[in-house]
Amino acid sequence: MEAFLPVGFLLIFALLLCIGLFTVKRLLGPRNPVASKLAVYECGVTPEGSARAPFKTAFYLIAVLFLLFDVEAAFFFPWALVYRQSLSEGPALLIAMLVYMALLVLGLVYIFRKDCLKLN
Amino acid sequence: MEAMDLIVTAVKTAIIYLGMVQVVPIMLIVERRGAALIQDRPGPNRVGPFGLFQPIADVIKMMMKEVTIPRQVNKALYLLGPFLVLFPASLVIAAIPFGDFFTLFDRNYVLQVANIDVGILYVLAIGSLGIYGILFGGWASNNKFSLIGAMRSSSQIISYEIPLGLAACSAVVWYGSFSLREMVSIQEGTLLGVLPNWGIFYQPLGFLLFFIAAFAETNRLPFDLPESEAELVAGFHTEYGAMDFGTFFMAEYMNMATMSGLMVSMYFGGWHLPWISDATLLQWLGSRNLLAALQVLTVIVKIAVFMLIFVWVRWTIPRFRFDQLMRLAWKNLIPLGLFNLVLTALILYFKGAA
Amino acid sequence: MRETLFMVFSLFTIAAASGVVLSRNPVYSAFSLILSFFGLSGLYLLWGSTFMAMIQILIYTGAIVVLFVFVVMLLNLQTVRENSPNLLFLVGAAAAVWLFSLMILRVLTRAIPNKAVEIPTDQLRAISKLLFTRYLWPFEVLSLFLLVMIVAIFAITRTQEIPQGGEKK
Amino acid sequence: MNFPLSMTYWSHFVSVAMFALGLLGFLLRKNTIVVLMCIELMLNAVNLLLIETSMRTNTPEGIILVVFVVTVAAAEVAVGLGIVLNLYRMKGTVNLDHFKSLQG
Repeated sequence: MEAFLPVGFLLIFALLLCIGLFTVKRLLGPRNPVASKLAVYECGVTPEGSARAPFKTAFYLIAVLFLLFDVEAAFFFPWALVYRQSLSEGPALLIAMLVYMALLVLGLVYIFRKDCLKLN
Repeated sequence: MEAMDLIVTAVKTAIIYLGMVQVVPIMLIVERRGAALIQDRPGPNRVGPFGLFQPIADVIKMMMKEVTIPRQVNKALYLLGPFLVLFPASLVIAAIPFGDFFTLFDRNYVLQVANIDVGILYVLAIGSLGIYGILFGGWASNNKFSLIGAMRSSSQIISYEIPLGLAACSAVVWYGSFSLREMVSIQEGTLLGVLPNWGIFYQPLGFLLFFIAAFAETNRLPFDLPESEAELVAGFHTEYGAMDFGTFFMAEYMNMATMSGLMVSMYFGGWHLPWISDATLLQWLGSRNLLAALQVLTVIVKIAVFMLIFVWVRWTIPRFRFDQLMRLAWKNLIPLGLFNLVLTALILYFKGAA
Repeated sequence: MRETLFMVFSLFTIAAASGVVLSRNPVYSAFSLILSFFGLSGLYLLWGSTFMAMIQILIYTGAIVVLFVFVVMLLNLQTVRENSPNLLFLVGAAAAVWLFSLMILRVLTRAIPNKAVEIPTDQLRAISKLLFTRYLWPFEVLSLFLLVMIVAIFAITRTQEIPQGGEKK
Repeated sequence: MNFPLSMTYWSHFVSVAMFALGLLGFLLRKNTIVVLMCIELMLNAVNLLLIETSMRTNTPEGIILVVFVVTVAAAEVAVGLGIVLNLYRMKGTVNLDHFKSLQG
């Protein structure tokens, strides 16, 4: 855990940079707010309706599939760490992973067959 | 840890961080001159010799611009947005090794911000936080272009995170370690006597996947959907001007540098010169610190090559459409990543069994 | 040093967690949730479990909260009107406070060794090995479970497409 | 008590406080999405306790259990939010008070 101490320094420096950029922007920039300057930018056309309106849920599917695959991929990592060391102990670890991955691939095939992401 | 160590570590961290921030002005001029070179036009050449002072002018312009906070925005999140992107981009550089170690007052210090034992996981984890700046910035702008841009951008980033992770996972299988430092040390020496012993020769498919995903993760062309000027004005940063806009770009360039650094460490031997081992170099140079300087130079040159490739690709390949982008990620890259993982495991197994 | 840092992260985590509960706007709730998970991963790090700290950021902060933020933004809800305190509200609050005091009393009265414990380094390889040997079957079932989830989610979201075509009645 | 209290103490305190906060939000909030977030808070409170015990007593089982909890949490959120989206399509709201069809 001591190895992470310098990351704390980095955190502080990054914070300083952010604060610095913020103040520089505030101090140097002129301020001359005019109504048309502060309006929503929609290429000069008067905006119609709020941007805060519900829209397509197709993005939700992408996020959900990402979540599930990310979880699966994250648990490949502990396996990857020990695999090389345990080569001498026979194919147990290899088979364990292949079964795990087969189920993952099955999920992927299901997605393609049902065309969840409208890929075709 | 003594006070002396703490001070040296802090100074080292500051130098590395400032060095990485310098990527931004350098890339400003390189990108513009590179674009001009490829498009057969002069490019910026008025400020200073060969236009070398152009970035300084650019930065001053950015800072002196008027700060507008549009009326409709959610102020707190709007102001926070750019920094939420810059912050993770700054933190990720901690894991990249720039060299073996240097000696100061008879003590050894690693040429890396932090020698993290779970380096690759750290990079993936912190790297995935960059998405929030885009999401919150785009949402807080309360603009249709911003919101759609933010949604598209984040869908793209999360989709390409999986191939990135799978490619990294295959590299972990090959090296048997999470630490980027250990990965680099394994890559010393030669392969079959002719090739440098670099990861690319063991993990060509993994490198390709990582390379493509890196472009998508940094929102560079051909994957710059979120910023597609023609249809979405400017995507998630439509309502951002002046230094806020500049901050998004700082983060993008820093992310590019980090991704290049990762590729160099994982696939291109890190601080090792091809064919020459560290021990031989140490004999020639005679000093540990001189060797460290040479190693840092090597890493910088390798990163610079990748940055040039980023610029080159930007002006060579046209942009993907959104559905093409998603199809590439889910139908091509993820199955390929899984295949690469199995392939690596099988090769290792039969190599070990034989 | 370690204890002080731990205290700072603890207070940060609790403050962020109360932000989740108290914010009116779900976007702020999601933002507080990110901060709270970040603080938690700091706590894991201080306990020496670097792997779990990274998994916490990678999965919770990097994926689960993304999903929350996506849904909040897709629905673009303005703040849902919270009911004014009624009987049920008071009973709920009382139950939570009662449970909290019960648990905190238990924590306070139990003799917790108030000294710096030896923090073992994360035996990451040993844990991974265990996960793929003794706990292999639960682990494989996990994969099956996620597969079922993929199918389930598709089943849920497919019904959504029906009203989408012809607009809502 | 000497001032920087032990990490064990703080872990228990944070865990209990987070669980109570999660429970409070779970019982009181009307926004279904926030209610799901509060469930996450409670799960994480338990995770912290598991990791604390696992690291303090040097038993890896706790961490393995956390791995399973994380996966289940991810799946729960995925399905839970899918249901919320569906409910929103049907009722046009995510306020819990409006979902009464099962109350009879």
